[in-house]
Amino acid sequence: MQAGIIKTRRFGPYARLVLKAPKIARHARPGQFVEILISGKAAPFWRRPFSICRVEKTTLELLIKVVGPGSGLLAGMRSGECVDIIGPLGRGFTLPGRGGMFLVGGGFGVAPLLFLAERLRARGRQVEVLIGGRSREDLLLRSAIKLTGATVVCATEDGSCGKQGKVTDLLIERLQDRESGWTLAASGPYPMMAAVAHIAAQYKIYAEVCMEKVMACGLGICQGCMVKVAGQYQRVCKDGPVFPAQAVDWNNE
Amino acid sequence: MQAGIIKTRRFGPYARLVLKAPKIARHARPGQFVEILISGKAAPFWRRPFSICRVEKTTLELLIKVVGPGSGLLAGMRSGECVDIIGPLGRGFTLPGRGGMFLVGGGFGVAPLLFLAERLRARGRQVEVLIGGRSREDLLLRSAIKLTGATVVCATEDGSCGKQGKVTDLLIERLQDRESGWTLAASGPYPMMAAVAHIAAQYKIYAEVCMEKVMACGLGICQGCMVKVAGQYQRVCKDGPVFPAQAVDWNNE
Amino acid sequence: MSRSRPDLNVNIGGVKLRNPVLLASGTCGYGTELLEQVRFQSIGGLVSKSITLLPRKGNPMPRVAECTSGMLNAIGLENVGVRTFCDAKLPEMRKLPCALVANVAGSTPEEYIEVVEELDDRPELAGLELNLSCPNVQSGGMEFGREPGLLGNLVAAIRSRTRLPLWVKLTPNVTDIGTLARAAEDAGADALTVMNTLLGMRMDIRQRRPMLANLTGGLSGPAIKPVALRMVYQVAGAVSIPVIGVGGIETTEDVVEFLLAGASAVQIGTATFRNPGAAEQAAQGLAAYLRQSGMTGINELIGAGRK
Amino acid sequence: MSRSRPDLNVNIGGVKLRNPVLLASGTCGYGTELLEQVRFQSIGGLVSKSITLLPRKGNPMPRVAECTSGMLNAIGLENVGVRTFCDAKLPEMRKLPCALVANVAGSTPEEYIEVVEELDDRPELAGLELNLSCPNVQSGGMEFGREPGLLGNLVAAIRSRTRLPLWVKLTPNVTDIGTLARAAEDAGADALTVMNTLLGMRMDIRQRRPMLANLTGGLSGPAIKPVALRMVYQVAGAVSIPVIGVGGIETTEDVVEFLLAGASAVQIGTATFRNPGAAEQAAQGLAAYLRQSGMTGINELIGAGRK
Ligand SMILES: Cc1cc2nc3c(=O)[nH]c(=O)nc-3n(C[C@H](O)[C@H](O)[C@H](O)COP(=O)(O)OP(=O)(O)OC[C@H]3O[C@@H](n4cnc5c(N)ncnc54)[C@H](O)[C@@H]3O)c2cc1C
Ligand SMILES: Cc1cc2nc3c(=O)[nH]c(=O)nc-3n(C[C@H](O)[C@H](O)[C@H](O)COP(=O)(O)OP(=O)(O)OC[C@H]3O[C@@H](n4cnc5c(N)ncnc54)[C@H](O)[C@@H]3O)c2cc1C
Ligand SMILES: Cc1cc2nc3c(=O)[nH]c(=O)nc-3n(C[C@H](O)[C@H](O)[C@H](O)COP(=O)(O)O)c2cc1C
Ligand SMILES: Cc1cc2nc3c(=O)[nH]c(=O)nc-3n(C[C@H](O)[C@H](O)[C@H](O)COP(=O)(O)O)c2cc1C
Ligand code: FES
Ligand code: FES
Repeated sequence: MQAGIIKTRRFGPYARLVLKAPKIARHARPGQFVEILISGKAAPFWRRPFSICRVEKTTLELLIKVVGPGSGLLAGMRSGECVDIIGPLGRGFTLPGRGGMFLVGGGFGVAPLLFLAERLRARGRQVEVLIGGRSREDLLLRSAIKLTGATVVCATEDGSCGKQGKVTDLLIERLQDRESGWTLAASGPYPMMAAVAHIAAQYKIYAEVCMEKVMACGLGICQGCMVKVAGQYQRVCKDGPVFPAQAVDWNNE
Repeated sequence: MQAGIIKTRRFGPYARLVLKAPKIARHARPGQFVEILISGKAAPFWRRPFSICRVEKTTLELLIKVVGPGSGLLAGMRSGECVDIIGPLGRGFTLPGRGGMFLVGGGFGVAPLLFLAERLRARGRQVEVLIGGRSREDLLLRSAIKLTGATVVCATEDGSCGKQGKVTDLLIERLQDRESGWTLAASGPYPMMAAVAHIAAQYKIYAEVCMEKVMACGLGICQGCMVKVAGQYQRVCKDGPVFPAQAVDWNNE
Repeated sequence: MSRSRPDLNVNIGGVKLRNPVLLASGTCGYGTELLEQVRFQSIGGLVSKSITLLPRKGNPMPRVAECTSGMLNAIGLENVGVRTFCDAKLPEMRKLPCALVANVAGSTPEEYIEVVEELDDRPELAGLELNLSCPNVQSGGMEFGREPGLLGNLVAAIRSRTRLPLWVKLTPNVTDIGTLARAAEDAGADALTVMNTLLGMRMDIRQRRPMLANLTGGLSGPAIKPVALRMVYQVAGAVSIPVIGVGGIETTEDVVEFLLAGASAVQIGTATFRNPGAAEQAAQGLAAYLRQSGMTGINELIGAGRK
Repeated sequence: MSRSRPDLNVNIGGVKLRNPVLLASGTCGYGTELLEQVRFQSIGGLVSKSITLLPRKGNPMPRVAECTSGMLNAIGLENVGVRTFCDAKLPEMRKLPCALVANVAGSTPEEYIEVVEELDDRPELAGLELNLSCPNVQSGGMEFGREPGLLGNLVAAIRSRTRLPLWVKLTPNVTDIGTLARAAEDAGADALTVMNTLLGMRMDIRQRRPMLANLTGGLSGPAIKPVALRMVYQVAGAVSIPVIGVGGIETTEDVVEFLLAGASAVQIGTATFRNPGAAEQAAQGLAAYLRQSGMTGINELIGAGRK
């Protein structure tokens, strides 16, 4: 499907793109992603997966971190241009029937958490978002998340914003005096999610994580994006990207 | 080498590009060409050859006909963008020591003739340019060539401009009452050049033609662009593209 | 426009297809995964991923690597096994409105035969394709695919065990594909699928080790198209049974090239990953190409480029 | 930056190179054509186009066809013949400030031997490379390149006729390149060049005939890189003489992949057509990569990705 870019914003190594994609916007759920076929000089062969970061009636927002040729070309696109996009793909986060939710994110991993926070707040749920990173610039989407009415707490390793330390330290603090019925969703770098999974198990809170793997198809047909979950290989693109944190084999992914 | 595009003009299936390329401009001779590495979506693998159409101090002009993906991408480029270009390549037309010159062209084949006319006029030579095509729109660069001080005569098959008929009819007319010492240069579709070669032989006038072949390297190293000249394969890109018309084996190119 | 619709029907060794464009094994799962992406009524058929006797977990990760105009895979024949395929997958697949071909793999002739016998009476299936050429498993049929004697014996043994049309899929990683093609034909193959992937490799220059856990993998995608086309040309010249072309096909133009070279049908593999609509678009485009060329049917095109 | 320059010198079976990046046979002419485009003092060396006993006119046109991320060629060993090569070309080539290797082809063992004997006493040459693998001529060595016995005999016969280091260039169009590599090593080859082009084809869908007059041609360019890398990995594991990697190399990253896989040097072929500076840029980039990786010399990289 072709989707027109209607707004772009570039900041540092990141870009935010708003796309007109009514069909995807209608069906999207937090944690799902899209696959974009990028074109241009030195464009990669495969499509590239990006989490859906926000949805309005007919539009879709993405948060892109430039890490290589594909993300670089995409982040450099201008409004008015079109992208070839497929989605929504994969299984999103479980929206809890009751209770509040902790969302723990880092880097571009906060992208699906913004979408999740919006949906939860729309249902009147309490949401506490914990964002971590090395430094202030790594804490993305803070104000957008705050606008949803969620509480946002930050941790940076260099202390430039919020508490000095790791987001997992924050999480432990918050878990100690939480109300019952809360659940947890995490999305970010692998070590962060592994640590969150460990903490969630300790504190006996149900947690889900949004996994990431290089994807050749994104459609569940190539079997190239496997992670070990509940003792067997599952496809991140189709069976995930969201999995119960406890089921993921963190040592032997 | 990177060359910046400083001016573009698009008309119908054609485009004219002016590039800043001081080194190429300094050395270029009429009949020589450049090889451009085109990038973008569905960009071709090989470079693409284009005749040098005009040269000013530090700039270079090309006339591009859109016939496929490479020429299409190139013709769509905007001023301010850069192209990867190599040149000048190949051997150009012989500039006669004395006498005037007939230049016979068709389609984008007139590109090198504009450059040739300019150089000849700068030396004070008489130049008569005969341009042929199916219809008015196929007669390119007429006014630019006129500005050099050359005489321009046209023929169109549908009679929409100039004489109705073929450019070779014009040529025969002109050859019948030519002054001695004149030579001839032709550049255009293969059948036109073959006919011109035939006529030149009949009328015993020295003629050169600018040949065209698909080129993998343009540098004389792949031996993929051969034409039969004087009984043996020669490289269009290095031994040509300009060859004596009589030497080309028109039946078994 | 006013001309009648060109006839795209082909019969590939007993498998009747409404048009000659199929989805290739291992690149369309069991078909059902693609229900939202592919209009199956617009393509000729699909070939299931390779089915083995027992379920297989496949190779360790990483299993795929991106290349220039292509990719490597070393999936390692991960599949549900023939029992689950028959019980759970086929009943779902029969809803797909196109011809269904099951691809069969094994480590021993006995295993192939057992799988084929299980599949033989399944009414959903229009035919079988033997994968004698998977480069990514220790005993995934590569030996059978490289040695004419072994290949002939295996195909003959299977031929006598099934009423279903039998396609044999050949590996390109051989010196002389013609001999192998003839061995398959002589042993009773009804059609030949040419080709599987080219054995390749990539290195991770940061971690300084092969990108794939399996070290090597199979190269697919547009990069391999000229090799596949040459192999199809060779095989079509060596046998008189139909040839199904596979390798790097993405567009109508690619399909036409393969038909001109002598293929009677084609399979679209990796292209589906980039463009899930590739197969149906190629089939539509083919009809348009025939119309524009003033041809009434696909048969006028098959082999028309052979000299 | 303050670190000392990493050592890029390699010795490839007796051919000393200032860095491991050469220009490949058939893609740099006799070198002199590229004087304006290539700074020869920045590359390790060049391999001449294949030289035969008598001048050859090559194949009819068309001889080249463009492909996705690559090209086909069927030049057919057009060259000036060994006599003119010695009399006219070599004296020109000696001005090029890099190692010169002459590539030799023939239709019969006798022809190979005669050419090699002519070249043996030329002081300009650092070594010889045998092309046993040209896919584009009727008897261009393809048989020698595909059959270990023939290959061994030919290499042994030549080995005894020349004092020059002898590289043997292998074809990828075989089932088992390891056996051929060992046959060449056993017969006295000093190094192996891996690989020549993959046999391929393209169809002209407008004219409905093969694009090349020769019907098939050799596929080169980035499309074949994963196959070449795999072959290098296999051959480097099968022999103990140095391996020179060729196939689809365009950038420093590509060179690093080949060195990690076990190549001791590389050749740049088709990339030169798109970017005449590719080889010198890759050599420069290699020095930078070594510095960044904290390596003092190229030897730390060679084979470092093998498991
Ligand atoms: C489900 C999912 C959701 C994602 N959401 C986001 C997001 O919202 N914002 C964002 O910036 N990034 C997201 N990513 C990561 C993003 O897909 C990669 O950064 C991008 O594909 C890199 O492509 P490249 O060509 O720029 O870099 P490359 O040079 O190709 O790769 C750089 C790194 O990115 C990773 N990568 C490469 N290709 C893929 C691929 N096909 N799939 C996954 N990872 C790959 C590799 O680990 C590699 O080390 C997501 C990935 C997944 C799997
Ligand atoms: C010496 C020379 C000078 C030329 N000067 C001009 C010029 O001034 N203006 C102009 O518009 N065109 C010129 N051409 C032709 C131009 O190079 C082709 O039109 C262009 O390469 C087509 O590329 P494409 O990708 O757009 O089309 P494609 O789809 O690749 O090809 C369309 C047609 O162009 C021809 N062609 C394709 N590739 C090449 C190639 N590498 N070399 C030569 N021909 C090719 C083929 O015959 C083909 O049928 C010249 C060609 C040569 C050899
Ligand atoms: C991810 C992947 C998995 C594959 N699995 C199988 C398989 O299970 N059985 C098989 O016969 N071929 C398999 N193939 C090979 C394809 O069917 C096809 O022969 C090959 O990819 C070349 O075609 P393409 O270039 O169109 O992809 C696989 C290919 C890919 C890319
Ligand atoms: C136009 C062309 C001509 C070639 N001629 C020869 C040749 O004469 N002898 C030879 O051994 N290899 C020849 N080759 C093969 C190259 O040396 C090289 O092995 C092959 O192209 C793969 O490398 P690449 O992908 O970097 O081009 C030729 C390749 C091309 C593209
Ligand atoms: S990316 Fe292909 S199955 Fe997940
Ligand atoms: S294009 Fe390569 S020699 Fe002319």
